[in-house]
Amino acid sequence: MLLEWILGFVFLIVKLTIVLIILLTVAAYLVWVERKLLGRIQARYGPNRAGEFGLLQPLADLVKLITKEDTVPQEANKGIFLLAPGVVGLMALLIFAVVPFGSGVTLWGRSIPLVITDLNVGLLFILALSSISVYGIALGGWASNSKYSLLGGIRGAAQMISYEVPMGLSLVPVVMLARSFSLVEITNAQSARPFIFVQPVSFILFLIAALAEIKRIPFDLPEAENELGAGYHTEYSGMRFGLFFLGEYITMIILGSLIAVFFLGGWHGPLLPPIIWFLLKVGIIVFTLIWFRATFPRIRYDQLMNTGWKVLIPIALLNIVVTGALVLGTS
Amino acid sequence: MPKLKIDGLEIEVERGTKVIEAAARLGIIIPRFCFHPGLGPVGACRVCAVKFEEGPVKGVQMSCMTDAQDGMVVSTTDEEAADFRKHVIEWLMMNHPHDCPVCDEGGHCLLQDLTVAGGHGIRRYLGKKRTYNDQYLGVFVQHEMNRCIQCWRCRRFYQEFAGYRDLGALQIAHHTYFGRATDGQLESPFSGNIIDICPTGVYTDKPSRFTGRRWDFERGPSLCIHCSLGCHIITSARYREMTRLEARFSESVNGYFICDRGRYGFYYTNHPERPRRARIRTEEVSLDQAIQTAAQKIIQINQKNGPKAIACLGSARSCVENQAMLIRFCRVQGWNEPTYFETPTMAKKVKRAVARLDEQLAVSMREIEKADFILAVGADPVNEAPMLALAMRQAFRNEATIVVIDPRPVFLPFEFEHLPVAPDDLEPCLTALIKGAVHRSAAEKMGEEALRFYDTAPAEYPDAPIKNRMVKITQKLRQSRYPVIICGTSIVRETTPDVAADSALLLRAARGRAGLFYLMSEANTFGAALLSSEEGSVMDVVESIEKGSVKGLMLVESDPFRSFPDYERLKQAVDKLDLFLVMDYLPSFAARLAHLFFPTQTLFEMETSFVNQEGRVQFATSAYRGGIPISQISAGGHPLRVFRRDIPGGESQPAWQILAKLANIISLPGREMFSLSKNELWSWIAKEYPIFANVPIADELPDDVRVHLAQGREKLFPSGGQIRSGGLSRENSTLELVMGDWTFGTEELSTYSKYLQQVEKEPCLFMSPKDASMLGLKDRERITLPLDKGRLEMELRIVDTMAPGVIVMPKHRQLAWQKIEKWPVKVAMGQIRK
Amino acid sequence: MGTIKNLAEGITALLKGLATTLKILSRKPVTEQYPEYRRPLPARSRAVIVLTRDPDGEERCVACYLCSAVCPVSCISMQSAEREDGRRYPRWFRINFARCIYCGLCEEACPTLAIQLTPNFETSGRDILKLVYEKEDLLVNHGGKNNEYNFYKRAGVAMVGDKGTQINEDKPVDLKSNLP
Amino acid sequence: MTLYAVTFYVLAAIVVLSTLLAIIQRQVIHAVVYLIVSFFATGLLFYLLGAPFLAALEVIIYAGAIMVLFLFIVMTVRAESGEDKGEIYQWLPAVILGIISLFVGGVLIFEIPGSKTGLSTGMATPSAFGQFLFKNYWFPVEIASFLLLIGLVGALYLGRRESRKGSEDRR
Repeated sequence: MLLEWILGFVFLIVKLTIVLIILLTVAAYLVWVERKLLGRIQARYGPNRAGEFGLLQPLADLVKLITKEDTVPQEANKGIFLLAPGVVGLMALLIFAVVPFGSGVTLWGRSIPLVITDLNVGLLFILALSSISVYGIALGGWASNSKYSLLGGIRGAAQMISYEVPMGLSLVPVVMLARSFSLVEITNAQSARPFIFVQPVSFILFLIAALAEIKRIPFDLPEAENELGAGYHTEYSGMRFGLFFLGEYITMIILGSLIAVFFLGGWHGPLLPPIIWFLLKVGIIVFTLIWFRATFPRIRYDQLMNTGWKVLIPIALLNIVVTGALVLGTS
Repeated sequence: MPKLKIDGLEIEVERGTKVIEAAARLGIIIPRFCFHPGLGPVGACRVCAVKFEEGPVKGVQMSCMTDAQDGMVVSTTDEEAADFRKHVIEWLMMNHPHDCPVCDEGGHCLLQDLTVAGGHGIRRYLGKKRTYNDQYLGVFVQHEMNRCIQCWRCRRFYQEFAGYRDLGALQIAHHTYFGRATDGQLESPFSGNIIDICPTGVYTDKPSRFTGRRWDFERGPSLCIHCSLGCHIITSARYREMTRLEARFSESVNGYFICDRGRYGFYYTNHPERPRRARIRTEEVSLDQAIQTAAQKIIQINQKNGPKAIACLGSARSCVENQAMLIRFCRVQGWNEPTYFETPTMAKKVKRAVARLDEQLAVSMREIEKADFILAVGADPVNEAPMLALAMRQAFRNEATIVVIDPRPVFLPFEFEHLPVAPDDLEPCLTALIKGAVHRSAAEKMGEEALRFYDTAPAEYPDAPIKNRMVKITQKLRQSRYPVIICGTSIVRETTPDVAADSALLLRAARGRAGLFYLMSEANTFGAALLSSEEGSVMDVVESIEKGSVKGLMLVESDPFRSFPDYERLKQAVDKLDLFLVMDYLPSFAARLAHLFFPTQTLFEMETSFVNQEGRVQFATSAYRGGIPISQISAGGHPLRVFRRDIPGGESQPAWQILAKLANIISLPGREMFSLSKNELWSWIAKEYPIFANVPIADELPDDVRVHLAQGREKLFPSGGQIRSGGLSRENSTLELVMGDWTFGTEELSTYSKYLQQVEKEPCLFMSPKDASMLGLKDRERITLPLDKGRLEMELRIVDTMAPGVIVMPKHRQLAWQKIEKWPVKVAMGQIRK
Repeated sequence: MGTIKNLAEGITALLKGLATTLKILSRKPVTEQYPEYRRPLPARSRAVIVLTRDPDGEERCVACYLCSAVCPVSCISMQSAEREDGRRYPRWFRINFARCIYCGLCEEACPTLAIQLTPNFETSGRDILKLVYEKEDLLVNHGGKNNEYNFYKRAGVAMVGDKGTQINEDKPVDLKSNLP
Repeated sequence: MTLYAVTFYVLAAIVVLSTLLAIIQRQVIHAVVYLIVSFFATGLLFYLLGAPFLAALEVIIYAGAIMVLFLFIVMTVRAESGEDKGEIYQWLPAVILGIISLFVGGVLIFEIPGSKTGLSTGMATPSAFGQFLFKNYWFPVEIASFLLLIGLVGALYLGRRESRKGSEDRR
């Protein structure tokens, strides 16, 4: 009994470590991929100096970020200023705990699920953590004692709580169809047919709301370079800035994973091994995000708020009602 | 008064005003090259053409040659006139070389400005250019004749205004050349002004040659402190180095010009040996450390020997702030008042002069120019205060009679009557003249004392040749409407300032209007006399040191080794001191001997004020921050590439601030604390000396204010009944030694200037032909002169324009004359040998 | 009806944009790889400043201060002085390239063609003081863009020859004669 | 004491402490941060006690939405912390009330027999929770949602009037 427990614990730690390392590496290389892709879309090369094809660029960036001076502005609220980037990075990493990236493998007679923990309220967990990560931005912006940061922080807080609502609501039909909050259950519910075909409206709503939630172009108003410097992280430097940066790219991967899990059927797919399918789907979504960034201009603040409250929420509510009716009718 | 209209603006001017001046008064500056407000019009350059639209004159005319008349309507912007001016500039530029990059005038060149303003950007004339060879004009002026546009300003200043002949116009027409007959140093001590007035770069400043452009200089209005007149100047500094000095217009002091002593005397500020760091004996320390040490020493001496054991010497070259703070310092410490004068005689003379100068009698140099009779007593203007000579020359040009009563061989750049009498005979000679010209009734009107003065004055001067010449002079004086008495204070007797003032009063009573103008020895002698209440002198201090009652001596910007007559005695006295504290900016002898030395700031580095000899409080701004010049630090190479927060050698502070800091450390609890604010110091001055109360110190650069001891407080005619008859009592066996000034080589600050050192002449002894023939000496022989403590060797000059019974010698830098026990010095005739 | 039309239009616009960017993704980049390929710069391009010499091999600069006056960032400083033979020259001349914006105004202001900008722009370094060039670093051994020009041949001052011997000059006026 | 109990007490201590700190902080933002921590720990307590759904809701609604609004307002009005240290009598009522509740709590825990009996932890799954809520309490839920609707409409109405009065821009 005790041995079993210890073994389980060891497996968990190993699994955590592997996932964490892979996640961080992928996030770091995602930066490289994004810069490379953006470069090519603009008929440039992108990073190509550090190593072959600039492959060592993430390493160079890391060294640079770590060795840079960590400045704290005068009159800044020091404690909160130092805390905020941690919140962002931590919340992003924690969300990945409930994302299933495979059906599970059998090793030495033990069945190991390819998810760190299959929480029965996994979906709610994700929503909860994403709502907590608002604080990283809002507090970071406030504590910098800079008008750009403060404006960025306020914009970030407003935008994130506004879009949390349509994001949550757009997932309700998914939960209705899967009849579970567990991400594994939701994936399994799509083994035959991914939800994107059943719930295209939900998919589009989620995509838009989630884009706004992770503050990527065209919804990057909290950092809007040409208006606010760098928004909430204007005053950050060195590895603290790096944490914000890391958080952003991890959330990109998470967004890819979540869309894969909620709408694209997770690891399910013919011929190829499940984990490859999963990575493929994530990759497509991430590419799309970068593609969007290369294509779309930033939208205006009032447009952002109007879209959120007056378009997305009503459509999401309508979608719930229709789905509910259909589910009731068919059962 | 004619009333005319220029560019639509109406103005009324005095008769005789030129149109160009009338326009200037309206703020319309008509282009000009030859016209200069100090020199007047000549109509040589033709660039001031304007269009006369209505009135007695019509068409395009020269505005500098046309008197303003009633009903004139003038347009300066008229197309025809503008076109005319434009062409004139093009003609003037035809032969002008393209050497602006290597010309020092570039950047403040009138010709450059007007060429650009006239739009003449490209030369159309492609023919050959006229050239001239240049001349060597001495140490001060660089000649580059190619640039000349024949405006005649230099000649008109040099010959007409200043009265020297060696620079003028040569050749004719198209070939007119301005220069000397042969190469050589310009003779006039006002030669630097041709640099200022030349509208282009024919004459440029040689000492500051190639040091920078006008726009790079830190410039500021300042004052000249090389004599007591206090001329107004503009300073230029760059890279922590004073590079150049120019005249600043002043309505009542110097007009548009200054002398060469003032222009090139400032190099003491950049002197390579100028002490820039505080010292304890020979060890350089920080200023604060030195102040701490000094405070401890002072407290020690005060506790051991009492507060009277420390004496302070100020100087008449220090600004009002330094002098006042020193007095305040001594009063708070309970010490004796500081001393400003070498001998009791000098102190008394200056104090009498200051006491006698009042608002009605005092005249400025501009008023001297308007006088029609000038009587100078014991004054040698070219040597003592050169700009006064120029003012007197302007009076001469206005047909004034000028009489100089002085034993020295006085030279002035114009015709004048020189009455060479011995120092003792100055007063009898003066009063005899006055008595001859003033009727007794005038004295009667003024009261009993005046009458006593009138009656004791000798009726005539006993010496026959002088007596005969005085007859004509007396007649002239009787006819004059505005006589001015100029009285020196250096070689005259104690009572002479009073006699001069009394004479001026009498003259005023008789003529209705008269002026009085004292000459003093140093820039702030007047201020020192006003501020100090005791009549102590260096002589008294030296005696106290010898007696042992004074143990510490503090010198504030003073070098008694230069002026005290007995060098050996002073040196022995200083060696006896427990504490010898010196604050100065000069590498003086006293500074070298100092136990504790504090570097102070020169006038160019601080905001200061000085009181000139007519009681005019004048102000100077700081030109630059101070510190060792970059050129001295980098030894000619490029500036050092080091980052540092402080200025190298920038520790110097105004002496009064060092004094304030010192006082605040010494001060016992309960005593007054000094602030480092200039305004606070001035409010103290105004409180203690009510005549300073109306000095507008809060302004950035306040206007001059005249301060005079209130009239009526002094007893008038105190010299009544004391005037000796003179002339007869002379002993024939001795000669009196009179020590005077020379333009270059005797004034303390300017002797540190390397350029003035190049032009100063060898010191020599002047003797009258009568005495020389009695001694059997010939001109230009080297002789030895016996003094109380040794002998001096120098050249002898026999001059017939000086008084017999007197020998004259300059207090020259190159002459170790400080071997005298006591003034006045009588030299036994037989002892002067070859 | 309008709303749906607007919506359709909006969506097409977005898709069009996406298509455009996707198309460009396949294109070859136009970037030139700098240290491997150095593009030949025109002679008049503005980078590092030099001080040239006149045909006699003397330094052209007469330290007239025009370049330092016109410099909008005040990166030029100098001290002019007089050589023993009377030639005006900069005793020291310093350009702070850490401050210079390579605007070329100094070259335009220079009356003697001394100061010239060259196409050499590769001066970056780690020590900022190494970007402060002294006269020794700035002086070159040629006349730059105009090898022929000699200021003193035209200036009218006696430097490279006596008065009246330079280009377009008459013989000096003879003071001893009244003949025209 | 089991791991379970240890977790409980740690969480409980965090809740109490952070709430206390939230009360006594002078800097408003700091108070908000402590309150968030308190909510987060409360959520974890719910999870520990077998109500994961409630836990998630606690975090999402209280920590994630309400406190963000607080923070939002504090940031926009830029409320500065008062420099003056409050007088002691201002604390007096709070201290007295605190002591009384501590006393009552103590009595409750140590003297009331109900606190001694074991409490079974039922796993409140989301569906069970939903079934329970909407089957037993559908009416109060409806009333509450109706109230919220009224509030929403009211807010909308006030907001609209405000913007109409303003200017011509059609936001």
